[in-house]
Amino acid sequence: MAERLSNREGIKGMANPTRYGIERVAYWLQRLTGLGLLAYLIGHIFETSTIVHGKVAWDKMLEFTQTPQGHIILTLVIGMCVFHTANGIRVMLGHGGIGVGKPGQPEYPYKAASLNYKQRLCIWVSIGLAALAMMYGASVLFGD
Amino acid sequence: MRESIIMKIHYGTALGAVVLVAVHILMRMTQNFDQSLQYQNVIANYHFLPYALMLEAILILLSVHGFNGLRVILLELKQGSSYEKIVNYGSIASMAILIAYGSRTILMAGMGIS
Amino acid sequence: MAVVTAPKPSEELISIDKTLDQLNTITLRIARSNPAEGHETTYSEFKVPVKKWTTVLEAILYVKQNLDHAVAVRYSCRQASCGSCGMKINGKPSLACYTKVSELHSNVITVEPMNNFPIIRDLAVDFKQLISNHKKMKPFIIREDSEVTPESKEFIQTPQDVEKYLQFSYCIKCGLCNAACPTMATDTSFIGPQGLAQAYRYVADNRDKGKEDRLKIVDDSHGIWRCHFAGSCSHVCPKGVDPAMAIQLLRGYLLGFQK
Amino acid sequence: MVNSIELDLLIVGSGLAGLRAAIQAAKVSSKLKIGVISKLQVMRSHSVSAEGGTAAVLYPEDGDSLESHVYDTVKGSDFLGDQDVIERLVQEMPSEIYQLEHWGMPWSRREDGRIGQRPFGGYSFSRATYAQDKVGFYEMQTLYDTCQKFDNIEFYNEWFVTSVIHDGQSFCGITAIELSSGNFYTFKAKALIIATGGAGRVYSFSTYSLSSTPDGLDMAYRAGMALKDMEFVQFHPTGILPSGILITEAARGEGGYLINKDGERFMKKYAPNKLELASRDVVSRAMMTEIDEGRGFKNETGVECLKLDLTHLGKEVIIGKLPAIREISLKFNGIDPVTEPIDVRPVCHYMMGGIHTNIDGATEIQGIWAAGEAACNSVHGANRLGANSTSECLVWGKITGEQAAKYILEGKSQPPFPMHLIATEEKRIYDGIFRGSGSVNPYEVRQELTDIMNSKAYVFRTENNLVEGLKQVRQLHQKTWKHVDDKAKEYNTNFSNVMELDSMFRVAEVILMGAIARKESRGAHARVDYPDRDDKNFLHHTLVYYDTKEPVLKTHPVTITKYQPVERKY
Ligand SMILES: Cc1cc2nc3c(=O)[nH]c(=O)nc-3n(C[C@H](O)[C@H](O)[C@H](O)COP(=O)(O)OP(=O)(O)OC[C@H]3O[C@@H](n4cnc5c(N)ncnc54)[C@H](O)[C@@H]3O)c2cc1C
Ligand code: HEM
Ligand code: SF4
Ligand code: F3S
Ligand code: FES
Repeated sequence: MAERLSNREGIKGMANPTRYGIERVAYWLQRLTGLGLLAYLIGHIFETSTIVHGKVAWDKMLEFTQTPQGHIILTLVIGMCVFHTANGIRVMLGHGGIGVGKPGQPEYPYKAASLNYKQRLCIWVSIGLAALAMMYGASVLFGD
Repeated sequence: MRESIIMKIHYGTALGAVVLVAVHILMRMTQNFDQSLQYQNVIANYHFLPYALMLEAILILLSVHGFNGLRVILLELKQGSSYEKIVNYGSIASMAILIAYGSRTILMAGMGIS
Repeated sequence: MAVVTAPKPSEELISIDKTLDQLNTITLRIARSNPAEGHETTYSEFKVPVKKWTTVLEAILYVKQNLDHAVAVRYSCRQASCGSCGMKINGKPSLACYTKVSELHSNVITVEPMNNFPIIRDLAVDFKQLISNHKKMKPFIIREDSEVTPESKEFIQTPQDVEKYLQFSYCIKCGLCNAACPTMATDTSFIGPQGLAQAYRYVADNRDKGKEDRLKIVDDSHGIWRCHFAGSCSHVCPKGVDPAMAIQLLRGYLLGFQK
Repeated sequence: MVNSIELDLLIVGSGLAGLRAAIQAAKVSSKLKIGVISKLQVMRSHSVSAEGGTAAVLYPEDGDSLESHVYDTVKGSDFLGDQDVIERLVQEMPSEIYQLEHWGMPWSRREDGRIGQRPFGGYSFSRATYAQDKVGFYEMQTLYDTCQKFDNIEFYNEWFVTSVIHDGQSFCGITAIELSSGNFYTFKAKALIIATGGAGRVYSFSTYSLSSTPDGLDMAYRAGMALKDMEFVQFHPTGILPSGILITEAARGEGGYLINKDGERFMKKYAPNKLELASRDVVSRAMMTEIDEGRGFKNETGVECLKLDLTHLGKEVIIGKLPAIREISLKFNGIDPVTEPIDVRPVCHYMMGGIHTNIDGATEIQGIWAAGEAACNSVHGANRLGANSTSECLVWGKITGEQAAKYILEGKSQPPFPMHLIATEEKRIYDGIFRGSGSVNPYEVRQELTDIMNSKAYVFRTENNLVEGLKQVRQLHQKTWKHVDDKAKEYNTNFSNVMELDSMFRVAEVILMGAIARKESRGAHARVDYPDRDDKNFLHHTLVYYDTKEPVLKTHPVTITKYQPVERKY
């Protein structure tokens, strides 16, 4: 049957984090922050490349980035980086089968052991750390 | 390449980056943030060989990790053998370009245009 | 001799369905489509009387039997054992026979075919992909002496050995996990949580010697690595199989965390 | 033009019997093209619902013996079981358990790592081999998964078989409708195994899957094969209300009590030795007697019932050994058996009767075998013991698979295909049913029919009731229900439902006629007007043949080898 008729949810389904609990939100944030960081990395490489054109060019670039908008972006990048790193470590350990619970006879009403409180806690901690880092970053950037 | 090797590289680059990025960012914190970005200071950093090497490492790790991440997302979005080939080679090419471009900066700045 | 003592046969069973007082009515919206005939999805609405134990499947069958014979829906065991009746109920992949109307706390119930499976008609979806991916996982005991001889006794397995895979072997192949998984939403070649969990079910069985085979199969560009531990599969699994756990444990072998 | 598919071996039905047969045939030769065809998706067959256990003698060293399993089964059958057949079952079973184990079956284990067994009704030893309380499910999974090993087994998921075609002597093929497309096909093959399972949905209160309708029995019956012993319908003591979902006998095997309104363990009056673990017919009759004499409870649905008390077993036993029972009762009744007794009532659960076969599962037509619940090789006689049915499915799945495969390899010449029968069948289906007309709702007719069966041919039967039931069924048949309102081709379950209803009428008639003719009480067939067993006149099987006018009843001798009938007491 043609894939057109396959009733797949498509990108919207993949990108909708509002169902299936916090783990799905974490998945979504990990993707989004990964992409955001990649975009920033590319930008950052271009940004820093100005240095080869000497001080004038560099200062011009600094001027350009050291605006409120630039600071907001940088704050976001800090948050993304912290979340992606912290959650990435959780995900990596999980992928290795660590902290995903132990198989055993499930008991009705079934609660999946892999969606355990440790995993949830780590997700919230990652979000929390990201928020803290952003606050700190913002205070450094916007403070004088 | 087997997918498991690629993904081990993905995780490996991420782990390596954790340490190095932390150092990179902490460097910004050793001084006042604004000062750390002053031209002289930045150039001085580039002249300091271990630091330049570290920047190069970060550059490679993150390009590999980031573009492989992008590759993964793209592979999942759409399938088909020619599409997948384009994605696979495209991401390798992008990594190479970004690394080359970034290395140029490090090299030139490090070589002492001052 | 077999002795019978009862005076009279009993007749009251017939009235089971008819003696209820706590009657309540809900609106059931059923997604209708017939792709082969080019009919796009529309929604039909029905008023259905329900009691406190009425399941969504019973509500749908009430419609089929009394209001519209043409509703296409798959069902069989009505006790969550066969895996036939997976569908989207108020947006969430669920078993119709295992979801009571009263649990949904809503007077309007919308049932739609599961996502990520081609629609055959109305609520019935095509399982070819799930079935063939399951087969690709070599879901059977791989070892030389798996056929018995007259002298054979069992392979010894302690209750603790059984616990290592038992949970994963309760998969009823309902496909809800595949309907919920975000990778499945876009990746048409992904094996899917159902198949991957079954690969682990056999790897974790200490009678099996096919671990290397299966690891090779899942280590593919649309294999196990396309799982990002989103957990949605385990979130919707009606049988406590926890495919997310199975997949991560299986990947543990590939990453060298498990031996 | 009719689409046609050619195979070597056809297996209709993908329950335990069908899948076991497929594997065996595939083992005999990898060259055979084997097709397993099922009106459900293969892995969804009714067998997944079997809960409690599979009987086999595994521990002679602990005191069990083949002899004892044979005798328990003979006694359970109220001496109507063919004893040579029973011996075959008992002998073959242990190796079937080990074979399943070798294929991956998650049998529950004893602490020493060997396979676990539990007590079951009617047995003098704990020999119900178990895997928690999901035995049938795990067995189905093991067989289905093992089938994936063989590339010469092809599954036809969701194909509704409508008729068996033969030339009067040998098998030629079948006709079937592919549900997803609605297309009509003929299959040509050299041998057929019918494994279409039980037909308990002719009763409205039933433990069976909603798909357990008699279409398989009916297609054999229409094709001229006899249905045997159909009057023997097993009523399981413990179905929950209102759905009829089963609470396995294992609940009593693990030590559960049945209690009446006075809080009394009433089974001590009826079966002082075995109590709740007497055979099912005995327990069900005891329960109905209690209810009829006013010692039942009233369930919230308004139906009379008794209570099954597991509370004294403790949480650990219930969760460890009966998790599905707990799940079912929590989910469907909101009752946790750990703290509260469950409302139960006897419920239609098994058909001892089926397509008449010999000890090898061969039917009267060359090239056709029948296995599992659809077949009647008379292993269960007048009453089946719990856990003996999954055993039967496995053993005769294996036997028929092997026999049919060998028969094909012998390469007997094929009779020419009787094409005219295809045209007749097409006419029957499409003109008679698909394009039929009428104003009566077939689903209401189905409800009425099954209600009649429930009230007239339930645990206790009388001449009056049965005759009245037969009359009502025939009247109902006359109504204009033979029409399909859903006109689409694709996945038309309205169509298959009406086809199923059509078959129900014929099989209900056979059950009632057999029950009327058997003027005695034996096993599951309890006649209030003939309360005793009558070995002089009725120690024989009932055969019923199809005839366009009125079914033809015949009798068939019982094979007795070692055990002469004696009084049956528990
Ligand atoms: C609730 C319950 C619990 C049970 N527990 C136990 C137990 O603990 N121990 C025990 O020994 N026994 C038990 N039994 C009995 C046992 O489960 C059955 O007798 C056995 O599973 C029957 O298996 P089968 O292979 O003969 O057929 P089934 O599993 O019934 O399969 C029938 C197959 O035929 C197919 N079919 C039917 N008609 C058609 C058609 N027209 N065209 C195509 N395909 C068709 C169906 O799709 C299905 O695949 C239990 C029964 C019930 C109802
Ligand atoms: C430094 C610490 C980092 C860690 C520990 C880390 C970890 C991870 C992990 C484990 C994944 C895999 C997620 C999955 O498969 O579900 C991932 C994905 C990804 N990462 Fe990183 N990462 C880090 C930094 C970065 C940076 C700086 C970038 C940007 C260049 C980046 C870009 C990506 C992208 C694009 C993905 C793909 C997202 C997805 O598949 O969901 N990562 N990261
Ligand atoms: S893992 Fe769970 S949700 Fe997925 S198919 Fe199996 S039972 Fe269904
Ligand atoms: S939802 Fe999908 S991403 Fe993995 S954990 Fe489950 S398979
Ligand atoms: S009908 Fe079998 S799982 Fe719902």
